[in-house]
Amino acid sequence: MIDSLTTFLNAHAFLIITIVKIALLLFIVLTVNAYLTWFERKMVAHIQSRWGPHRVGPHGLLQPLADGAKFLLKEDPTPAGVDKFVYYLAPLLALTLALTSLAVIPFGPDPIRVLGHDIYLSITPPDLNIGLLVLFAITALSVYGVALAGWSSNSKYPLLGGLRSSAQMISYELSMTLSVVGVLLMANSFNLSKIIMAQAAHPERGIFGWNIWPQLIGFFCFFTAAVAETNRVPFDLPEAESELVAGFHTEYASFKFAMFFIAEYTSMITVSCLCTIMFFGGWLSPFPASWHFAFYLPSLILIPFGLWVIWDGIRYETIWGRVILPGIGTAIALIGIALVVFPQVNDYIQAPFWFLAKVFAFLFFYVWMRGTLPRLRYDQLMSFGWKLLLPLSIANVIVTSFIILLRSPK
Amino acid sequence: MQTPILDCLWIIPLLPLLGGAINGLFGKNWPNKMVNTVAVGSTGLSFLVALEAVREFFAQGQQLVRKEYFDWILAGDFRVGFDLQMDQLTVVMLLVVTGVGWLIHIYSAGYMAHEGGYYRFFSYLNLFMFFMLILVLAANYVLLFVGWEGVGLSSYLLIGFYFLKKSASDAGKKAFIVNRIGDFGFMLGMFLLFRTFHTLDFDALFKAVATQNATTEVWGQFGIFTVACLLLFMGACGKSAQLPLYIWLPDAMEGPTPVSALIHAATMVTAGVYVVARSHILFTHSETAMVVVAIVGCATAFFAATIGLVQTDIKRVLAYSTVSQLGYMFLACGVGAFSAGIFHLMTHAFFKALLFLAAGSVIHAMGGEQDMRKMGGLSKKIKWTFGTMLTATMAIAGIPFFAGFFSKDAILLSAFTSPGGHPLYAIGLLTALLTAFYMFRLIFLTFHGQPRYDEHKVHVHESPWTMLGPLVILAVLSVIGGWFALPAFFQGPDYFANFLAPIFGGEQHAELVGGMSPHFLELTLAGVAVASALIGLGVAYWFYVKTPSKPEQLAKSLKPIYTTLLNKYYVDELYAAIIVKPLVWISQQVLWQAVDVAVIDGTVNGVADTLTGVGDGVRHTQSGNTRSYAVWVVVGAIVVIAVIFFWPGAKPVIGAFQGLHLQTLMEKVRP
Amino acid sequence: MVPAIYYVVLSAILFGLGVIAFIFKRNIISIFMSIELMLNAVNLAFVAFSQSQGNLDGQIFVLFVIIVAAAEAAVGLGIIILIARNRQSLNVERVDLLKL
Amino acid sequence: MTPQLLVFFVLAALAVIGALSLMLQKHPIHSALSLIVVMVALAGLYLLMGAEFVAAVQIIVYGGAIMVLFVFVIMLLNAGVEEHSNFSKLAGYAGVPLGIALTGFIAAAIARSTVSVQAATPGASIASTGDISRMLFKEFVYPFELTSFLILVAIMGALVLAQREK
Repeated sequence: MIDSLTTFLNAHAFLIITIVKIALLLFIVLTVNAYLTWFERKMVAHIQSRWGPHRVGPHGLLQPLADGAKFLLKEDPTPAGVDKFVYYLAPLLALTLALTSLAVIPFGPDPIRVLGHDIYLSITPPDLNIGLLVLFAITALSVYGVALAGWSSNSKYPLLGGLRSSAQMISYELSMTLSVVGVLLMANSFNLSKIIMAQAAHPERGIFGWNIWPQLIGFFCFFTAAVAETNRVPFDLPEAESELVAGFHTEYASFKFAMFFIAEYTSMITVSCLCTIMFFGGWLSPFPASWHFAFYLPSLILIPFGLWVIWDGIRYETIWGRVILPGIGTAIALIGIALVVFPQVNDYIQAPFWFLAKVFAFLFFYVWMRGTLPRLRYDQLMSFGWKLLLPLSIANVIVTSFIILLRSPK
Repeated sequence: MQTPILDCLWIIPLLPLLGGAINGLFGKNWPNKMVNTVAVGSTGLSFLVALEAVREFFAQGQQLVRKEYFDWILAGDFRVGFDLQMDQLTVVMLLVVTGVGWLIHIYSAGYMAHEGGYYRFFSYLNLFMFFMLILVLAANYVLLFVGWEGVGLSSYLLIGFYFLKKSASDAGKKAFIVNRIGDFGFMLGMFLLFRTFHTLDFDALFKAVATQNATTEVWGQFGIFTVACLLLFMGACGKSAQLPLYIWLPDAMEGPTPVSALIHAATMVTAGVYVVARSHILFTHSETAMVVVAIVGCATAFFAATIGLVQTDIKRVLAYSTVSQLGYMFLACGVGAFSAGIFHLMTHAFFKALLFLAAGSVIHAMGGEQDMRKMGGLSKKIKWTFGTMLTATMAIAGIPFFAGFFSKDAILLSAFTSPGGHPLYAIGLLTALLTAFYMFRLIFLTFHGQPRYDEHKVHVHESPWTMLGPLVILAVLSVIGGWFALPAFFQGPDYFANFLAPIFGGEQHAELVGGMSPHFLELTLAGVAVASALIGLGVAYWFYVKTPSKPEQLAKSLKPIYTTLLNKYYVDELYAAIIVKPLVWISQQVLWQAVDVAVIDGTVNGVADTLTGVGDGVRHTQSGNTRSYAVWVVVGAIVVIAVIFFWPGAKPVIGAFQGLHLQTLMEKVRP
Repeated sequence: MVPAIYYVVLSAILFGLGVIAFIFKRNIISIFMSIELMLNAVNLAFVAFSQSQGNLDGQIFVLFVIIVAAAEAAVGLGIIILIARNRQSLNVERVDLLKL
Repeated sequence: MTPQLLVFFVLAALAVIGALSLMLQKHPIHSALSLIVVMVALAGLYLLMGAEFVAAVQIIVYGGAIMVLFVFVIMLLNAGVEEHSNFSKLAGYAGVPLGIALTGFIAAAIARSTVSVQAATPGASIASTGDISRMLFKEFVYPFELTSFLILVAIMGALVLAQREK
């Protein structure tokens, strides 16, 4: 019985591992999405010097669960005279593509050995030669979600929102794709892992070996275009509530709306991952390889944070808080200590730690922008995309290739 | 040794070209001062550069300088390069062209001051300088021909400068067309030469001639040399206004006077003489050609002189005298005295330019009046002009120790001493007499006697110094210009001839004639020439100062001759009758009515009508419905596939297609 | 391993479907799309041949075809917009000014 | 039945179904969607053959740009269900049979003429992006430049067509 199971497992190891990985990734991503909403609301609230959610659970930590329940339980009306098929297809398309794009992201370099199987920290095999192309292909398709949603709702605001967003996405896709060419030229490959490793060519340089320095303009173009691609502030015209009610998802309610919502946040995560990989050295540590204390940095961060949470929890106003927060704090602190105790675990942690840290920084940046920047006018948006970003990224390509040509040995 | 300028001769023609280009492109709205600064400056600069070039030429021992700058035409063994060369002959021409050209530029700056199209005039003038220099410096016939055509073009442009005047534009066309005839011959000559010697470079060509078949073709034998030379000479006739192609030159006087001075007296018209002299090796190999050249030159000289007798337009008189002087030069070349011809070319350039400029000054003073009968008594009012013009007249009339005297004398001498040259000599002498006569007639009519114009209307005034300066300089030149030959009269060497000797070889009038020593003969002939000149002067004085009524009586008594001369022997009418009219008739009746209307239009319209008919039939398939069209497309595709793949008869077709499969297509597009 | 002939036959079928759609559709946009379908079919054949022949020319050609298709789409859709604007109809059978 | 063959048949079926629905759908949006399905399926086939780059380009350009344009125009013109007019008798009766005939002819021609292809087995070589770009910029550089020029012209043409006359 048992051994037959093991044989079965060994026979289809790759398949099973992949499925498990997918399930795991989905779980993590969706949870992160949920708490991203919480994080965003909190941050924006503090930026506007409000409290933000803190009724449900300590610091409103259970707010996402409540929201999720609400999404599931709300009534789901379908407007009259919509094109049913497309109407249902659109959110599905959006969510699927957004989630799929995560598949090619490598979260760490070296595989973890479990039961004699190498498990890479990415769903696709690490030697996928066209990782970036796949990503772009998926982003290219993700226009349809929005456009079709807008069209199929059979209502004028969504239609306008859909038109706007498809125009906007097409326009900014150009400069987004062009702006990474510089990086590709420097890495000489489409493979994301190779791109990261190219930035580790000089381990002694540490943070100064990353692409962000030579490719500053490229990064600017890419990030701006990516924000526009994800329809976030200040480029969130497709859902400009002041003009178009809620843009392309006006007519969508409850879970279909949640799909769009999750899709948006997931693409935020994807973009952050991409920025990290292409410009900020992915999982590389910012410190030169020779600085050994960097090895213990995760625990140095985790332990104090855990202790702070405990201290904050003890003097929390509600009973629940005084129970839950210290629990979480101790958990975090224990993880930190464990990393110190078991260095081989720490080895595995290093890369994902830095990677996630950077991604988190980008997410914070997203939220920060949302809290700070005003929304562009539509013509401003278009002229910005076509007249500034596109020429800038093309110039970046030309300059980069010239420099590489000059540097390259005859 | 260092010869910077000789190494880049191209600078000399380039400068005027630049000047012309700048004026032509930007000069439209510039002030006159700026325009003539550019024009005169560029020409003057190229004059200075030419001087430096000549200095270097002497410094490096008068060796032939030949520079190949770049290949222009390469076809098989036919190479035409942009090659410039410099030898003694070039030196003379170069100095004459740039120097006189510069002076005339300066003069024009004053003369044209009140005319419209100032910048246009100067850009044309500079253009002319460019082409003339190319012509002079060219090292092969083709490049020479470029300059040849170029000067033709600019002369056409400048003759028709007042293009609003019909007579002016007509004159321009006339000049152009008549020159075409000559150029036709010239080209044929070039083709023949290339076909025979497989090169058109002067150097190679003449070397080839000198080395290989040096057999001179005797009189009446029409070999390569004769034919080629006659063809070349045809071109020369066109350009230098010899019989029978001289008719354009008098009309060319429609252009501004400086143009007449520069182009139609000093430089361009002498191009023909230059070409003959340049290719003297060919000519000397053909007696026939030489004789023809001599006779044509002589005849033209006399013929033009006779017409000059009765002309009343001051510029036309000068024009005919130019024609006749050119005749002299050809006479010289014809009798083998090439250096004498070139010598006369140079002196003539001086005094004839001077004459024209002075005439221009007169016209300027008279406020545009050109008819000598309406002048008279100007000598006191415009002293400088008078003085300079008198100098030039003496020079051309051959008064001793003026430039013209030496050159003309040399020509007559060599004509006399040339075998069977006595008739030529006689006619030349007579022409000299006539020349003296009509030139002094011009002087007397213009400057002496009573004013025959309305003194209240016309305010005679001396010209500004920008115009007089060149006159004075040219006057000096036309006095001393001939003194190269002065020592020859005192048994000394003839410097000019010796200078040109490396090219033309020593002159051969050394043999004794009738027991007289050549030097004594020379002096005798000179005396005779002077005598004839003085006779001409005297007669003119008698006619136009002493008894002004005489000419009319004479004209009455010799009515037929007089009218014939006045109408220039009806040559223009003759040409009109035998050439122009038939041409017009053919082009109207045959080419237009028959060929164009009937054949060509007929064909075109016929095709169109046929197509209309066919279309009328076919247009019913045009349902206008795209889907039906789509169906037709599909049917076509099916047929094509069926034919290619399933019809064995089409195998050759496929074979043809298999030739261009992907791979070969790749080969085509691969860099 | 899949024999290339499979791909080629598939491309033939797709092409045929494209042709039929080309004749069968009335909406000008759909007709345009069926043209795109034919282009895709040809691309498939190209790639199949290039892979089976083992040289990349075919794929390069596919790239060119895609580029040309893009250009064609840009201009063609512009024309379609004009037609719709001027004739108030996308039905090709109503756009028949060319008939006699 | 190797996995490749399985994948091939799945994708092929997807493509054919997509093409059929492109033909049969009444509404242009649906036709567009089905065409997108075809294109994605073809991209999968390219991947299966090992032509990664072409696959990616197929999706990015065809799926992401050209078809978006189509959808965009359909939305812009608000094109409704197509009217089933039948003015062209010829197309009505002869169209479909002729199309089928053409397909048959092509298939037969292939069957006759691609003996060499039948023998060969594709997908053995993975066409790396590097090779393709090397060819594109070395051997096909002139055609490549030409296409860029073509694109430029197309842009201008589209502009001229789309602007409303003042």
